[in-house]
Amino acid sequence: MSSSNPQALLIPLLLAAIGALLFWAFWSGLTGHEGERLAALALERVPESGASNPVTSVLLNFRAYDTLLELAVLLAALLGIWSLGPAAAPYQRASLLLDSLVGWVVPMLIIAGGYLLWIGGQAPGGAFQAGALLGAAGVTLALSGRPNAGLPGEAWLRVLAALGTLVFALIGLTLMGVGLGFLTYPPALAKALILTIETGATLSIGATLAAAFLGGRPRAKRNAEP
Amino acid sequence: MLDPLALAVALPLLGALLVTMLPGWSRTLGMLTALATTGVALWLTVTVWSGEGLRSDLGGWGVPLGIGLRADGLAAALVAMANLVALAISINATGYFGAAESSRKFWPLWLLLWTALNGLFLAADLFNLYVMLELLGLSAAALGALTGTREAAEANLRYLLVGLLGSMTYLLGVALLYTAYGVLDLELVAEALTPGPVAWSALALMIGGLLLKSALFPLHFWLPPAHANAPAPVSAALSALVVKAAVYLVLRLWLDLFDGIATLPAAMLLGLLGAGAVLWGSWRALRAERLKLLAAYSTVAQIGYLFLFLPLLTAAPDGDTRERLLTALVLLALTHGFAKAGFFLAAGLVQKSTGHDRIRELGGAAQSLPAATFTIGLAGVALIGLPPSGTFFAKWVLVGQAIALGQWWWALVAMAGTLLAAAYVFRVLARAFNREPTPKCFLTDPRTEIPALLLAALSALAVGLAAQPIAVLLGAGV
Amino acid sequence: MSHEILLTQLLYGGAGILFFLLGVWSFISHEPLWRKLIALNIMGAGVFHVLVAVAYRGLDAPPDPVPHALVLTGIVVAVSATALALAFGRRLDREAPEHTSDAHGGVDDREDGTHA
Amino acid sequence: MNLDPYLPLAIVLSSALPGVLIFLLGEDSYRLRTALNMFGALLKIVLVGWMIWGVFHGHVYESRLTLMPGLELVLSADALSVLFVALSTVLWLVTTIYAIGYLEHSPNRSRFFGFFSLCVSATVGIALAGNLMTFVVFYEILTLATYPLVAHRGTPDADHGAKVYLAYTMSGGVLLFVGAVWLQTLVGQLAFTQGGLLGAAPEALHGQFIVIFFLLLAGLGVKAALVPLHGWLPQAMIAPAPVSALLHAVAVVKAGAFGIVRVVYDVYGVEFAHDLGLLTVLGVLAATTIIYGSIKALSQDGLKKRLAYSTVSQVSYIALGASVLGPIATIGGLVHLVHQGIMKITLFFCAGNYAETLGVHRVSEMNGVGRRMPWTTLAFTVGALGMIGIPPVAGFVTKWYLGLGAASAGAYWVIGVLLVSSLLNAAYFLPILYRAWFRPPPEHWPKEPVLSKRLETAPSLLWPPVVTALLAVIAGLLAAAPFSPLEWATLIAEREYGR
Repeated sequence: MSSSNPQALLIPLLLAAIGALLFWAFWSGLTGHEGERLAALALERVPESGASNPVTSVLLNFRAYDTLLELAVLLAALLGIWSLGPAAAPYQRASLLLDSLVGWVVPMLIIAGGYLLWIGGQAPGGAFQAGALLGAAGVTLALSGRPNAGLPGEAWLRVLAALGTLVFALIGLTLMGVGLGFLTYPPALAKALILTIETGATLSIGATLAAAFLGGRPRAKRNAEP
Repeated sequence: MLDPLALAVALPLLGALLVTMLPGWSRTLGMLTALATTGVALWLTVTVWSGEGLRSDLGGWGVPLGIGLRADGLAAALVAMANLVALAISINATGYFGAAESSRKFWPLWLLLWTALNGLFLAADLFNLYVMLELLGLSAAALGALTGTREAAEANLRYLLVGLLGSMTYLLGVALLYTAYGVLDLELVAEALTPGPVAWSALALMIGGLLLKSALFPLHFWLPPAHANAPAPVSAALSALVVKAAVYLVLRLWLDLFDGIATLPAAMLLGLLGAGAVLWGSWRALRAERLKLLAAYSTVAQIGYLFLFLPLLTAAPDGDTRERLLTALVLLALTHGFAKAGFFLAAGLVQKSTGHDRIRELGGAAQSLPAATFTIGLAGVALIGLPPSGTFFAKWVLVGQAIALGQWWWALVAMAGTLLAAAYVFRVLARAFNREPTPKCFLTDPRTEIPALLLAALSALAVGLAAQPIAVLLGAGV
Repeated sequence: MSHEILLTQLLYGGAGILFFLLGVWSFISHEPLWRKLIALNIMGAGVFHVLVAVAYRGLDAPPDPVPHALVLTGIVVAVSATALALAFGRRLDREAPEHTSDAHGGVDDREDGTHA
Repeated sequence: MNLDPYLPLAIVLSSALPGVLIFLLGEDSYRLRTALNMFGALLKIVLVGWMIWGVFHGHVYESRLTLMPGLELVLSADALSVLFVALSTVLWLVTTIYAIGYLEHSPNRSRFFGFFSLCVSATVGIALAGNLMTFVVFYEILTLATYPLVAHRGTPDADHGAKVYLAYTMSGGVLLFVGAVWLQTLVGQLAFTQGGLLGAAPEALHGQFIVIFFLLLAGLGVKAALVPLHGWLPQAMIAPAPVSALLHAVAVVKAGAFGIVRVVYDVYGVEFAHDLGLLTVLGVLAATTIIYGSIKALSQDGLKKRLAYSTVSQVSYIALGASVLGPIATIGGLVHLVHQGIMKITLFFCAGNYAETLGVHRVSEMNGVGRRMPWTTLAFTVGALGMIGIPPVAGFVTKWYLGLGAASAGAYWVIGVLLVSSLLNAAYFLPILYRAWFRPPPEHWPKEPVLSKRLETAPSLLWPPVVTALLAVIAGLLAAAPFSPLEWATLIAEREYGR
């Protein structure tokens, strides 16, 4: 980066000017707004949503459609990664000490993930946090030399990766089919449906993140891991 | 109670999930999904055409808490075009990819892309649009790299990054709008929006981000390599539909959200960039050595035409003039969608049968593939703007209104673009006339040729003459 | 609206805008892929900052859950995009550029604008 | 059910649909292709006959498709369009027969005949166009449909000729397009109206009208080969003979001339155009073209090139007729639309016959062809004498009316132009006739395939020129009979001048 280039000076100056404008806009947006935005409305309707954690209510009920498609984005990324070539060479098998540590950490991560999934209904937590922990478990396994990061072979991995989105979409379509409208949960079933969707999503997110970390097409042969 | 809006998004998504899980069945399941989705899309269009705008509140919460989907005439017109083109691309792909490994990679990503397209055209929520843009961008970049060459990977990585830059910029605009107005539904924001720093910043950020994605000159640099190096069916989708989706959003925001905020000088600026795109894109198409690169630069130019309409739309008084301009604009967009998809599919055929697509060496190939050559010819008619293609009538309105509104310079640009387009199209077609032996039959591989030919024929012969129903569709709805 | 809230929002959101612009600057002035990718993630973080700032309603009121949900969605989307981009980068690293086979396709493609 | 609104459309489709089907045929389906061609051509003749009868009896035929408010495609039949439609329909039939024989063993016949049919459909569309936009639509389709015919042979020369053709016609098309759109923004939809429709417009617009007239004239002049826009025509000679025949006699050149007539009479109105001073410009251009084309023709040794420059010259008689105010000159110009077509197509058929039968392409090779091919040469002689304007061939009628009209309008310089051009016509045609009839034939012709056992050449090559030559004589001899081209042109002129 040569600083003698006039561009090198011009761009920061320009960006600074834009920054000032944006800040002005942000300030006037904050001060000019009288109401509550969506907060009050959302908080008020949380009890009907089937989850007592407001963020979960928004994610899996009020704006569930966004979340459904976000899972699709995740799947698209994984499919894209697979289409770009085979996975990287596996890491060297970990030493005995590290290996036994991994044997400890991975079950802990899985249990923690399960806890986050369950608690998401009432407190911060939920499918994404839980899925991230499962993914982390996979990453740990991969780093310690398991070539498949604890994931099943391609056929089952495909099912696992698509499962969460599939459950989500099928529930949405079924609700439309019975006349309630796409993704419109009946209040009585909302809690159960949300939990079902979150469970599927957690598994898929975990599997997808771990598979993405491997960085390529899964191996054809099934390589079961303990 | 079936909801065509939700189905148009959910069906291709469901198909994508199924073909992900059952890759061995991908062609069958993929084609079934394609047929069902197109059916739903046409049902949706006919419903809007017959006078009801469609709107549905997902989750039953209603705005502003929930997310809405809606279809007015503009959305329905593009949905119909996109789904017909996507169906043709699907049929072509069954032949193009065959049962090879690449077919397994193609189908799930392709159906996800389709999901994103329908979702984007029907979205009524500003943040949901961001998610759709990302789904579109990711699946498009992954599809574009399916050829497996290094050039393709390089070009599509650039495409992915530029797309991300565009959508991040767009998202900051959405964040500002939420800060000031506290809602995300497009119509609600539009009602509340008043001129001021927030509106101007959001306009600049959102439109700017989308311009990057719609490859408006001089932000087009990523498009030609990405579109030219993808597998032909994917190139067709990228050029005909994906870029069009971004342009649609620009238009949607310009007309619905920022109506009254977007000033004439701003529109003039976009028109100017459009003019640059027409001239520069056509010129580069004329100089391109490869058929697919020619088609890609032609897309840059054709996108430019769409932006020539913005200063006219902004300057036009409400009512009749505006409606005619909008009809012409949509006519142009639809025609280009059909034409460019047909063109790319035919180019793919040529490339497959000769092993390359260098224009100078095409000679015999062009003559021995009459169906592909005809496809390129018909699509060429639409790209140049010869009658009876929709482009011709669209340009008729464009030039007429440019003169009537005192902005005659756009007419000059449009005419120069026409001549350049004629030059680059006939540069290819001239290769079809030589002393090679006569081909025995018109079709050589019906499954790949017929979809391409039908798309091109639609663009050159049908869309333009169907201007009136399209005008009715646009006048209907919300 | 109390001053404490506005000030917090401005500071936090202002920092977000700063992040965003730093990201933009880094994106346009650095060529290597991984720098662009980090730049994009910083831009994203900036936007998420703004949203989180908007959600803040003081210490004694629960925050607006909608921007929080948007941020969560945004993070997953950004992670997906980053993962795909990294896979692209790995694909490119795996083989050195071929100069031999299809020379003019490449040259023609690159002519206007690898600088972006 | 009233079928009248569908008749103009049916006339256009009667050649367009067979054309599309022909594209899809395999190269070897000779019989099916010929059957489709003949079916289309005959059906068109029947339909046109029906239309002539109807128009004469005052029926209104109009097909209309609305695209947007103020943007309509209209096909309708008035006396002028019927004149052109009838000409192209009859000559298409003859040319199709000729082309089937001419191309019997050449490659890519499906492509050729497909575009051939589209070309005629476009011409008929031009003739029937009921407003300026429809005219432009078919005018551009004509460009598109003729390009592959010019490029058909696939040689480098053909490629070059086609490119030149395209460059001229596309540029002209763009000018025409801008002119038409501009005019429409000023005065609304431009339905062709007898007597014109601009005369009533406010005077402030007159300046723009003049500019627009030049735009339109430039666009139409390209196809009509007005000097200096004629450069493509000699280059396009590279096309096969039936194409040349079609381009010169029926389709392209005639479409340009017909367009000029439409614009002068039915858009501007001849009197209004005269008031604006536009007729003088048109007249000077036409006269220049007539003289220039004739002079260039003198020095051409290639037979088809000489005929091409002759076309440049002869077609401008039509524009010349339009540029002189007064019904008699109008009649002369309009009737030449038909007469030039019949005579020029005869000449091109004959040129094709010499080339196919004897390998003769140049005037200098034509010594004694009359003895070897008497019927063809007789037909050629009739065509050539007609071009010079010798009675009783049809060309005489044209020149007579043009001269009379010029005299009655006081435009005596036109008579001078006619005289000079007739002398030049004689100077480049008579030597050919002399060589053909009176010089001894060479011992060997450049090539001599056996095309027929009894006749001088293949029957499908021989009959078309004989028939068209006969038509040229009949049109001259029976000029006063009802339904003759002259009578029809008189009918049009009466309606244009509102008498």
